[in-house]
Amino acid sequence: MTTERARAGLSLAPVPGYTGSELLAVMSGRLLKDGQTVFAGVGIPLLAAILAQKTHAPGLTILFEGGVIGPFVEAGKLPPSTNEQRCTRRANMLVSITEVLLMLQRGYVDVGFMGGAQIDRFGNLNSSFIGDPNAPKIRLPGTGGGNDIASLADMIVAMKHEKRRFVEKVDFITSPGFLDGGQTRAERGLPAGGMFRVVTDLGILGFDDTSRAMTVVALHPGVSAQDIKANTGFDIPVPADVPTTEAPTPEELAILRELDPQQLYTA
Amino acid sequence: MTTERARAGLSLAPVPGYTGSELLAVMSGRLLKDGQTVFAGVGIPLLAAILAQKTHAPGLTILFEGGVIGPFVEAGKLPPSTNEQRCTRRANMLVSITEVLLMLQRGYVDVGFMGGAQIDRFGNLNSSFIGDPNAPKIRLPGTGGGNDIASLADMIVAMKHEKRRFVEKVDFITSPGFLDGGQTRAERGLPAGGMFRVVTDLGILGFDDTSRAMTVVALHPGVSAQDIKANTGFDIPVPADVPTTEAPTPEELAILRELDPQQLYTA
Amino acid sequence: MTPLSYSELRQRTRERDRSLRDKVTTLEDAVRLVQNGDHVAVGGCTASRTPFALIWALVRAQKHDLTVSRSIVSTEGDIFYASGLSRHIITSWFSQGIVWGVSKVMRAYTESKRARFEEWSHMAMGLRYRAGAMGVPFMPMRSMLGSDVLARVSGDEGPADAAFAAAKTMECPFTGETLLLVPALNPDVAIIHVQRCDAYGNAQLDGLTFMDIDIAMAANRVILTTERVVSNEQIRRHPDQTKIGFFTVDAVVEVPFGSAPHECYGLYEPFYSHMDLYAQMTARDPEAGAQAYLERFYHEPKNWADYLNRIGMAELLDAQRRGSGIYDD
Amino acid sequence: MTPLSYSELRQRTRERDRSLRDKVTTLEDAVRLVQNGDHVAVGGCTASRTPFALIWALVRAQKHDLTVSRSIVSTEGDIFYASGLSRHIITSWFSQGIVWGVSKVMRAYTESKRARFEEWSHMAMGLRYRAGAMGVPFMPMRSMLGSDVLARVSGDEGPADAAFAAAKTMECPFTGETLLLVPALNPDVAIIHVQRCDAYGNAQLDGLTFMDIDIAMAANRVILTTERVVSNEQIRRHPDQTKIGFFTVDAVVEVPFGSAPHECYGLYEPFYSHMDLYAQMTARDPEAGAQAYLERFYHEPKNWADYLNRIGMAELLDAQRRGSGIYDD
Repeated sequence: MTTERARAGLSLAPVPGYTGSELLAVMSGRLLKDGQTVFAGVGIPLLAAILAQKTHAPGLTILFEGGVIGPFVEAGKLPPSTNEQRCTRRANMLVSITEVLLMLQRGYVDVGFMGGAQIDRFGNLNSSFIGDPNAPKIRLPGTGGGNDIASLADMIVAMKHEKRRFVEKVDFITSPGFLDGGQTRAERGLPAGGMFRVVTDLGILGFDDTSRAMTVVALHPGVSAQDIKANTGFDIPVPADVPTTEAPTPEELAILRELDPQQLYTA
Repeated sequence: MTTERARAGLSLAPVPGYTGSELLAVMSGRLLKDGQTVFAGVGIPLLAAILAQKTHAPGLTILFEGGVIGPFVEAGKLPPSTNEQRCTRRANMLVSITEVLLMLQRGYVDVGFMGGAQIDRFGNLNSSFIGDPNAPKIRLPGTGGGNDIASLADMIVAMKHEKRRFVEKVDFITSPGFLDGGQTRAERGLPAGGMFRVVTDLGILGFDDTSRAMTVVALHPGVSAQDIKANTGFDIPVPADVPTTEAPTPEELAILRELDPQQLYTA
Repeated sequence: MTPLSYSELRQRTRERDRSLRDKVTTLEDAVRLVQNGDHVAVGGCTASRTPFALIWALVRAQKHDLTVSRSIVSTEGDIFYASGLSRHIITSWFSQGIVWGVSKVMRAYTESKRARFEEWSHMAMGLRYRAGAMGVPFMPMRSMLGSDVLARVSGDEGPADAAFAAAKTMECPFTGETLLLVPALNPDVAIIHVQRCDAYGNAQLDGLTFMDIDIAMAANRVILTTERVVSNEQIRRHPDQTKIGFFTVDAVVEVPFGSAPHECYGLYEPFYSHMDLYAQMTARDPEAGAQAYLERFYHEPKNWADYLNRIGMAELLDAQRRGSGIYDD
Repeated sequence: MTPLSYSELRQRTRERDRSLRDKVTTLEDAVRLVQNGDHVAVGGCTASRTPFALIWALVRAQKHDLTVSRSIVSTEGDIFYASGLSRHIITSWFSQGIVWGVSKVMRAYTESKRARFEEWSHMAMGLRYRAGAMGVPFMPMRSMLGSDVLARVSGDEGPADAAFAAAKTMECPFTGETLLLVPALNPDVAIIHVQRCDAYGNAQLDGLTFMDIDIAMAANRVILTTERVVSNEQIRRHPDQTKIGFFTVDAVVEVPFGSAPHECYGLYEPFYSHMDLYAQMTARDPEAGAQAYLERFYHEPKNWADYLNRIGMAELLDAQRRGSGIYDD
């Protein structure tokens, strides 16, 4: 790891700024801890997980839905999904899809990490229907493993902060957050896991321990409480003393840009 | 197969007679049909299955409890149980124990074929306790896969015909036959499988279609109805027109003796 | 798609010839094992080991009214809808792939209610096949609970899927916990593409196996397409590498590049330029684009080699170069 | 042995260090992971891949009051009883092996009620581990129904096992059929012997895997003994050959001939002469014979090499010659 970090450091170029996607990847990567096992989707989650591996969490174990345990993704060869052979490079173990998803159920996964199309006050995610599910405006691709991951692991979600995405109630609960808040998640048969953090291009969001409603944990540099409120489709409390995150470092950005030189996921 | 049969034929020696175990192996082997899949225990069942492969059923598929599908056992190298590497020689597939037993449940197995320590009128088998299970005279080794096989496949049982083994009611139902007879097997949750034949050194036994009580299907050469009755611990009907089986042929005996030259199972 | 009764499941299996015999045949013959109205389970996942040669033959044989299930559905789902092979797909995720965005063909057919996309969680799909493979009517699980995915398949919300077998919650008799029971899938036919198998159908799979092992055990008939038919002697040398057993298999067809333009682990990666071409062709007018694609790549080719030729030699060589690279380290 | 509540199962797993780290240690250190009173699941089956080196170290460390479970129990069951390691074994079959007849040591301890042999069907054992591996409290199945094996574990007959978790029948909500639900086993510790693994615990198994993969997933701690520790580089070259993943493993001990006198697939067959010797030693006075055997082969040896030396070099070479013969064809 040290060598790879040094190598990334060597290719360090002046960093004029960063894209919103780069910000998401950096901020969410920092939430991962060394020694954890993280179930990662492609795109920002995967970039963030590799970034964490190459910085503060060299012992992070990545899992992919296709059945991949502990891979090392090669710079410039990001997989198009979590189900192709590119995902398996230098993995420790390959298992069936059912087995890797059962690792969530067995409790072997610390963190689930995915993107989101639509989220609501209680952290419920929708990736199935925009509009009425019986007469949808858009039929989206659906859950994949999203429902399983969100049902069984502590969740980090990375997504763009837009009013149309942060809604009072999602059109369809594809992946459960805290459902109707309070104890409703456990009451309906999901005693484990739950939303931990939502990382956006504006800040880092958490959930109140009792009501389970979304709150603001931190603002990104240059973002105001008003910016968050204006881009959220429901009333979201911002504590008076809310901290500000540390801006992405040149080292972090250099690693990301080496990983995704064509900016497939970080444009 | 043809070559192997020819090879067995070449080693054909004058056959002065045969042991009871050889008789069991020949008679039960003849019950197997080409193209069937048979779950076989070691000892007589395995010998009988290989004999069938080398004579009338070259396309017989043998399964072993250790997780072995379609092996070819080498003459003189009979395995000591169905869970060692000797069982796997030239197999088509190895799977876990649970998977091979689940093949029974899925319905992929035509015939289960095992030995028996104690059997009763309705074909229930005991391999767990002699005497009161709570204060047994002998604690036997137990079911192994016997219960699963007898619950889920059509059964052939090969055993010595003795009064103490053929009892009115077994001390303990390890592997279910027709339970209390009639429809009781299906009523208690076992709609599939059931006893087909019990092959002994005296004859071949079956079960009445309605009452599910044991009957005599055939007598071996030189055996009388009275012999059967005298060696059975319950009243067993012998039809007046009961046929006699054809004695083991020199070819069958030669194959058996080549397979088990040390007479581990055929003494 | 309610689970079969045990007696029906056993009866169907008993009627099959499960013996060790040569099953090598042609694509044209193999598709005769698929009846209109059948439930067809598709092996592989997303753009990996999709049995495209068999799907191509099904389209050309003008099969219809199939119910299709798969772990995750990519472009072959569009083909199923657009060709009329199927108007009902059961899966957890359906689109060409994340980098190409939401499938416009899927949207066109489902939003107009001319086709159904029945959505289960990915683990639920896996456990439904597994229950079928194990010969039990359900598997217990701990996800989907509380979500609208469950509500929709359970028929509590929305009439669209109400007629279909619901997953059912139960209170665990051991722990008192709430569990979800998902019903077994026992497909009429499974179509699976593998790297190699013998003439009897003993298949070795390299790399990712997805849900294929359970699908083969669950199905009532299995058609294997394979990059290469190898000898039974070779299989028997490493019986612990056999992942799909001959006893489940009804037909074996040797088809090189049988999952093109998707990948086959260790042999070729996805044909990305062709995948882009497909996305372009279906971008503006998805239905007309899909029909034009079917005409050019499904109906016009003289044979499978001609199909590959239309995809292009340079593309094939590049996919193969990238594919075998997984073993370079 | 009732199933754990889901929150307890998750809590136990959360407390473990599941990261990729070097876990190589000694037999003496590894047995510290086993607490008196633990439920220990034993890998392998009958006379195959029995983790004898670890059991040998447990005896020498004078552990006691273990509950032991295994698919099928052979001579190691006698050792568990006679050494005092365990007085409660859960399995489907218990004796040295068919050719040696009923275990006289097992009979002596169980018939005098000084030890329990809790009998489940073989598939039930497999599905109980599998439920544990899957994180659900039970698996549904279709055998054991109607038999006294079920009645006995369900406590309907005989007081001996009445205190223990029963398997429960249910009416299937989909088909109305009667099914048996067998409760999950989540052993405190699994002990498994493998042909090779890396320092992190990524294990490759050759030949028969028995129930080991499910046992490793179900257990709360896993101790691997291995014939050889190989590099992580070698494991990563064929990740589809890893059968037990590092994340389940807590200790790795390299022990050549670690399942002697039982076999290790592809490396050595059972040490038959020694197995005969054991049968002779326990034939007349089973208890005294077993104690004499323990003294000579468990307590007196200076180390594992000395144990092997007492079994005998010629015997070892012969077992190895026969064992590697499986690959001669």
